Amino acid sequence: MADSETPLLDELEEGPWPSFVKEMKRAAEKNEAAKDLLRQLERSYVDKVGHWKHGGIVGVKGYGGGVIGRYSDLPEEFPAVAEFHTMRVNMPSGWFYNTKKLRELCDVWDKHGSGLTNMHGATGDIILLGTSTDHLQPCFDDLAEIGFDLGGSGSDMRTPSCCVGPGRCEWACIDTLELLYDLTMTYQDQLHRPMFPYKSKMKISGCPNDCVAAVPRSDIAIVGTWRDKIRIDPVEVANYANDGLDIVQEVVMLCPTRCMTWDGKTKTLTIEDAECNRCMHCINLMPKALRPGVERGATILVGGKAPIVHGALLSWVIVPFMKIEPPYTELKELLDKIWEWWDENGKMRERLGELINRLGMRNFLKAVGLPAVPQMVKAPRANPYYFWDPEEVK
Amino acid sequence: MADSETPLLDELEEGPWPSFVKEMKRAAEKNEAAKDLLRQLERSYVDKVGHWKHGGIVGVKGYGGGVIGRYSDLPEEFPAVAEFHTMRVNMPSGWFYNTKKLRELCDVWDKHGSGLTNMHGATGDIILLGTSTDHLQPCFDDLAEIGFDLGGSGSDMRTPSCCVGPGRCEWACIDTLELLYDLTMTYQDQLHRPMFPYKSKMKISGCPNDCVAAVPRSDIAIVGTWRDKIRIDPVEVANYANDGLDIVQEVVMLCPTRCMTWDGKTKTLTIEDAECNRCMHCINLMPKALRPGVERGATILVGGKAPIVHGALLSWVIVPFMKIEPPYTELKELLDKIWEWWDENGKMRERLGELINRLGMRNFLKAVGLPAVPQMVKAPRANPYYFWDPEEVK
Amino acid sequence: MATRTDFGPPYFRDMLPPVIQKNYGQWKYHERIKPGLLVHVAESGDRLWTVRVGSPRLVSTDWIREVCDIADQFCDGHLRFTSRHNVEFLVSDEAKVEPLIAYLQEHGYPVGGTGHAITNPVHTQGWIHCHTPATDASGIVKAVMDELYEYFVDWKLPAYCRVSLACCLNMCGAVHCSDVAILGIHRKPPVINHDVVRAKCEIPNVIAACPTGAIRPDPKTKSLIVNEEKCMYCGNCYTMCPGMPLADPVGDGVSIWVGGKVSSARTPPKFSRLVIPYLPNNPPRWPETTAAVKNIIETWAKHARKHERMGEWIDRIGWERFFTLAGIEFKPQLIDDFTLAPETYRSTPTFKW
Amino acid sequence: MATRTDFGPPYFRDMLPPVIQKNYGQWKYHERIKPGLLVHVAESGDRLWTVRVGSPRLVSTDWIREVCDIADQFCDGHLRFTSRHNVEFLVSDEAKVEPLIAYLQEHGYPVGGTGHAITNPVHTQGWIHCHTPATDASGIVKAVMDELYEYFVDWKLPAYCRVSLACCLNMCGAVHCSDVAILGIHRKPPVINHDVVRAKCEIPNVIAACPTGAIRPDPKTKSLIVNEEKCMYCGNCYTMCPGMPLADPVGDGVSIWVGGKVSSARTPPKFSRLVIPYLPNNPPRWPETTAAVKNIIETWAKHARKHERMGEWIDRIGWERFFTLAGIEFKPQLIDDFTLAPETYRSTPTFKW
Ligand code: SRM
Ligand code: SRM
Ligand code: SRM
Ligand code: SRM
Ligand code: SF4
Ligand code: SF4
Ligand code: SF4
Ligand code: SF4
Ligand code: SF4
Ligand code: SF4
Ligand code: SF4
Ligand code: SF4
Repeated sequence: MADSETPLLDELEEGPWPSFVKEMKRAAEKNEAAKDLLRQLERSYVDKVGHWKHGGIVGVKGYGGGVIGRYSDLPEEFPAVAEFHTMRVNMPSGWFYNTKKLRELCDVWDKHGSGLTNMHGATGDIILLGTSTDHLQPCFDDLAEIGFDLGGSGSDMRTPSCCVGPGRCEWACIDTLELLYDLTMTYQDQLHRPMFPYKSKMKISGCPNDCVAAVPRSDIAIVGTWRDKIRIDPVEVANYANDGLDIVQEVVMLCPTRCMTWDGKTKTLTIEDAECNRCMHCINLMPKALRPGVERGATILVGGKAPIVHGALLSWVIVPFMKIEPPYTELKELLDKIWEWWDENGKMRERLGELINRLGMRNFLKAVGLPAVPQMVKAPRANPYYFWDPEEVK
Repeated sequence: MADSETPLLDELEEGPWPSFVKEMKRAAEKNEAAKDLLRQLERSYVDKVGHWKHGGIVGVKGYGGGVIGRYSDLPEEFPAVAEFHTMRVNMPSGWFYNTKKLRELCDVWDKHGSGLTNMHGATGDIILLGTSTDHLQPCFDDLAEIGFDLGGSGSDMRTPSCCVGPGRCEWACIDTLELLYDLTMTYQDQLHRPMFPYKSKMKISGCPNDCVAAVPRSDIAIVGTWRDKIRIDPVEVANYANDGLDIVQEVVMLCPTRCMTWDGKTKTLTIEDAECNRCMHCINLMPKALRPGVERGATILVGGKAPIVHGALLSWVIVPFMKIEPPYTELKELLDKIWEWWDENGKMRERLGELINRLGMRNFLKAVGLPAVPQMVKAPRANPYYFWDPEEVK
Repeated sequence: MATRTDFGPPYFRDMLPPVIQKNYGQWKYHERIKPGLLVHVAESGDRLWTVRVGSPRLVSTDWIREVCDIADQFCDGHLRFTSRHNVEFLVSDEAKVEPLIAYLQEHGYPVGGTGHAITNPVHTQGWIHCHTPATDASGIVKAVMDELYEYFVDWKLPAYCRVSLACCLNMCGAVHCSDVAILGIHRKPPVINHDVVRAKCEIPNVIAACPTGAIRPDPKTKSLIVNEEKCMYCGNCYTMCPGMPLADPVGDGVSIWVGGKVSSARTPPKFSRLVIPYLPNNPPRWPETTAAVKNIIETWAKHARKHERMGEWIDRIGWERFFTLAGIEFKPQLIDDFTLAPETYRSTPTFKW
Repeated sequence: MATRTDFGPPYFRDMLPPVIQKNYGQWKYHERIKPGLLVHVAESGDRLWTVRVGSPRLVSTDWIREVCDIADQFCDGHLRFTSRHNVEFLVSDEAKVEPLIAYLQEHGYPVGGTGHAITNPVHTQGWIHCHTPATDASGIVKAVMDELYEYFVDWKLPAYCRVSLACCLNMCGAVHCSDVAILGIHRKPPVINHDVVRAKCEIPNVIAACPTGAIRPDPKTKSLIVNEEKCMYCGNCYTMCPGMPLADPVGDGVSIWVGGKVSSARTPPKFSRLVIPYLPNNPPRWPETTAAVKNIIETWAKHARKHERMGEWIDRIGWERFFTLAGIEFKPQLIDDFTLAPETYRSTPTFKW
């Protein structure tokens, strides 16, 4: 170890959690860029600052996004990462793979890039981490060959993502995987060619557990839900109780609407369904006994984002319930109207949620043709500063 | 009735609730201004708009506030209310009166004004409703004679008020009445001579029940509380239970911190005092059995106000606990610092709470020398936009 | 005679009845004997009975003298007013309590307002004395209290219920934290009188007064222009400048707000929230307003649990359920779009249908 | 060859194992057999076992191939990744489940991350690939997960616990709704390179980018001036303009945020909130940061009730109690002073000592 070029990073090979340093070293065995990346990172560990230059615009033919340009600020010392661009590759719905496809991907990346990847990026893409400018187009062409297209970057629709949904989850109230694929294909142009005021993210979760973090992490969140009653299998409820689940403490008392009652003697659970807000908690605890209803669809929420510029936002309900069935016409018409309004009114680097805040939810709803309903708010306004259409004042 | 000049108002003489119209008519029997007020009000009931002109500055010698100038916009029709100014008279602490004082007051007002009053105004003053400009000074002089001074108006300290406190309430953790009197006397200058950026209100409640609405309605709210344990009389607790109080449903389950347990068999109530937030609920329900602790003082909150200009605010905790004992030095030093900072930094018509919002709570606390403590916030910040003193960054 | 100034209010101790003088700060507990009647018991064993009566607040000196007569007869000349403008007769002789109550009831004084009741609505001047009202104050309060009378004199409610009224957005009635608030509103932008503006107003101050930045200088007229799209009729410009009146018989009216509270009992203070953005000014009895207030209170009374204030009840059932139970239509104006608006939007698919 | 574009991602159905193809959308229930092992049962009675393993996320193609080998051996070539970057082996043959787990454990793959565990921290690029980081990403995550390993592979926690990391305020790790968030921060204003600003930056856009309005044009230098009093080091100007770097070995470091959540189970999503405003960058193992995270999680684990997420626990006990229990000093930076600040202030005398 004493002679190691990367003594600090070497320490991170220890410990039970799998080590990214080991991965870098593995790649470095075959690839100069990976080796210089490791060395530059060690330098950052010493200097306590990053060593990448600001930005840099690179890309592939016909696309405006999908590649993040990156240049070392120490190119003399680490020449193999002088250019070290990332390609964002659109993953399949639900991150399902067969090993054949994955191996093909590895082959392409070993041919053109550093051999390092993120499986996956925080938005959901396959991140191919580090290649040079002249490899971008050939790499893209080879990816196309094996059926992998690029994802989004810049001021475009970003690669949307979804939870595993009907692929493996009994609670999926909508077909997250198919919807994701359909929307991705419908909006290829928006995905590949930055044309919006800023990025626009979409995420699809099959139920309010929101396993893909749609509400906090996307401008447009589609979250499955149902309108009718929770389906109860009374025998299985009793089984859970017999198996030691404390139905009162763990279920009834944690139900946010307190709409459940438990009869300990008869081991009967009753749900006052009209008061249930479908939070999933009871279902989560007793998947064998309770199930979402059968009249299914989705709640649409918009505006979620990270802090830049005016503070982080969680998405807000704008459609309490929408049926989600192919060809998804109602949904797509709404998406089109939303983007159109944003595109027309948004300032540069103004996300949808910030624009709604600037121009007012009321104006947004009017523009996209949605009625005001109480489900949109936690509470009505507390300030008396509201507007009237002169037409109304007669 | 058919011949009445005020057919609309006459309808408000009916019904079980005492009628202000009757009162106006009573005054009108003796007083022309009261009569014209009634007639002008009837006109407003027909026109559905008020008939007073905008503002008008009038006053008494040596004072900048205490009188609200008012002029009819129909002086030809209602000449007796052409001038109809209001005098705000500072009430005694807790609105306690003996009949002698009240009769003296009535005599003065019959001599100089309309004979109509508000007992009391929303800030707490005795409102003498309607006199002419030339009566203002004589009226004030006669009031002085019987020991009534004016209250506040304009950009001054407004007439502070307090709950009945130790006068009649077993829960008063501070001497609201005496403190109010002392502060009123100490700050006579601030009360009578507008010198601030805008109005400044102070209200004092003896406990968190806040019977004088200090938290929402004053820039500076002083609310009694305690630091030690709720005093329990176990026998009386059991008595309440025996008398039919459902201790579990009505007390334990409504305790916001759920820090109480009830042993139904032994009829014993236990409070985990460290977790109690002193909300008063259990004490309110069992005054004979539970009492505030003995280590008493007040929480100081600032910033409360109505919506103008930037929206209504509730006051915010800035001192979780302060001993409140004569001569109230610590409190007065704080008040002085607060007003000084506001006076120096506030824009015209900027209330204290709005200034704190504009310049930041952090700056306010620093300026008045208060340490940051978690009791000040419901929750820490969710946004990462915070500042460092260059001194700290080394 | 040189004018005496800054001598302050009468000293309250001079006003206290002997039983309070003696037991000042030494009260031990109280009981609510029946609506309108409290007894406070001192450590010494002394007792003080309080009889509370509703007042119209706008009263004549004759009324004050009448009340003084009663206090002389039953209370050795001692009484007080409350923070909500009721009168409290302070009785130290048990024998006088029931006669006092009988006398009051006979003479039309509403005895009540204590405990789980509706007490006197805090309210404001309205057309009686103010220059900025969008509605009257005393008139609506009278009409509403005639309807709610039974809830003042009796204990029929699950918890405290504070009704308040303010006749314009200045909210002198401090309605912003009331169980039910009645608030006068304008719905038309100011009609500018340029001559008055030029003569009487400080242009920069008027511009600064507008919360939405709707006002800008008009160099041509040397006066002001209001961007009507941005004006939400708060009247703040008129407060600063007589040249910008907003009052209008068609535009003006009343809005209804619910769920606020002041005390920290159980839950912290809460703001009232808009549920009906507009009802017409319909004097003398404002039937739409009284009906709306009554409906809201009775809906709450029917559904809330014991000790559950209006806002606590709504927090438990959810606002969406409030609207269905109260049968109130949800209007676009209810959705906030002022500075803290995002805090009111719902960021979860969990709500009730 | 004409470049093919806009053909989209591989169709997911081609990737699904036969048991999913057959039972797509027909799952009935699942069971958590043990940490890292789920079984999903279809209406048809078919079963699908999932074995979840932690991944360092930053992986080589060799690692992917290795994982593929395992999937070939035990899962007929089928696997998936999760929304938090774990690998899931999809097993349709019960007989292969235990051998798979044994194989994985033997080869150093952490089996776990399901149920009441800490799962893989969502994180970002850091010094590996980004131009705006205030700290590294993969390094801290590795150091933290080494410490928290037992909570990944076992069920020792009261509820779900999501740890996330972002290396700058852009928050690519979307840490803003995490039970525990580690966020890189700068603490020094940008150091302006006027030549670069002049050459490469669109001045109005840079000015508009500053959330606090701290930047103004400098006509003298034809560049920009930053009002350092107003700068809170967000780095947004640097994103827009390479002439304004903020990175600094002394200024940069890490902040800790707690109590956020994403799911709507029981309670709606919540933002994470600042509890430690600064810890130094101390590579390679960031001992202050790992200790702080561990302390917070273990304090929660010790005091929370079953199913109570970090934020739900804190909401129950109150933030003031969180600070005493966790032994964390409350710093002035924790008090909000950005646009929604008043919503975070306490407007009641009810709190705990
Ligand atoms: C690669 C990735 C982090 C990762 O390691 O996974 C990433 C990396 C960058 N993000 Fe991000 N973001 C990534 C997911 C996110 C997410 C998470 C998500 O999508 O769920 C967020 C928060 C959600 C959101 O968008 O609000 C996110 C919020 C940002 C922001 C702030 C946006 C905002 O409105 O607040 C910026 C700044 C910007 O756009 O100028 C940003 C900017 C960037 C840039 C392009 C840096 C820049 O300033 O130009 C980073 C490039 C790093 C590099 O060199 O590789 N990134 N970024 C993620 C994309 C991978 C993928 O495609 O799968
Ligand atoms: C008389 C009274 C209403 C009543 O009928 O009781 C009253 C009447 C007026 N208030 Fe008030 N306010 C009265 C208590 C209040 C309260 C309640 C309180 O003090 O607890 C408030 C809300 C609390 C607060 O101050 O935030 C209140 C908030 C306002 C405001 C808005 C202030 C704000 O910052 O939001 C204004 C507008 C202004 O100051 O320009 C205002 C302005 C006015 C003016 C002076 C009208 C004006 O625009 O200049 C009114 C004069 C009416 C008149 O002609 O008699 N009045 N005003 C109350 C004073 C009586 C007294 O001294 O006892
Ligand atoms: C007389 C008065 C104080 C004064 O200095 O004038 C007063 C007197 C008492 N209040 Fe109060 N409160 C008085 C205004 C208030 C206010 C202020 C307001 O309404 O504007 C509040 C805050 C109301 C709110 O939250 O919106 C108030 C919230 C309380 C509470 C908490 C109620 C709750 O559960 O939220 C209690 C405790 C209780 O009664 O259970 C209380 C309790 C009491 C007690 C029992 C205190 C005592 O031991 O003497 C007194 C008799 C209460 C009753 O009416 O049954 N008092 N009380 C005020 C009478 C007003 C009136 O005429 O109706
Ligand atoms: C595989 C995955 C979806 C995917 O498409 O990739 C997934 C899968 C499942 N989730 Fe999830 N969740 C997944 C990310 C999430 C996320 C997103 C995140 O963490 O970024 C959340 C929101 C977390 C939050 O609130 O901060 C999430 C909140 C839940 C919840 C609600 C937990 C709660 O009480 O707050 C449940 C219900 C439960 O398990 O009780 C749930 C339940 C489930 C179930 C039981 C659903 C099912 O019937 O199959 C799955 C196994 C859970 C387990 O880990 O024990 N899943 N789940 C994700 C695995 C991530 C990982 O590798 O750890
Ligand atoms: S979001 Fe709901 S449907 Fe989707 S994987 Fe999670 S629990 Fe299943
Ligand atoms: S889904 Fe949630 S709200 Fe509905 S019954 Fe279950 S726990 Fe209660
Ligand atoms: S605020 Fe407290 S001390 Fe004052 S009267 Fe009300 S209950 Fe009594
Ligand atoms: S005062 Fe409030 S918090 Fe304390 S024990 Fe009583 S009900 Fe609980
Ligand atoms: S609320 Fe408005 S109209 Fe009513 S008295 Fe106050 S300032 Fe005047
Ligand atoms: S009424 Fe209010 S919003 Fe309209 S112009 Fe005047 S100050 Fe501005
Ligand atoms: S969080 Fe900041 S530093 Fe980290 S990858 Fe995202 S943009 Fe880059
Ligand atoms: S770092 Fe942020 S706050 Fe500071 S000048 Fe740049 S954009 Fe403004």
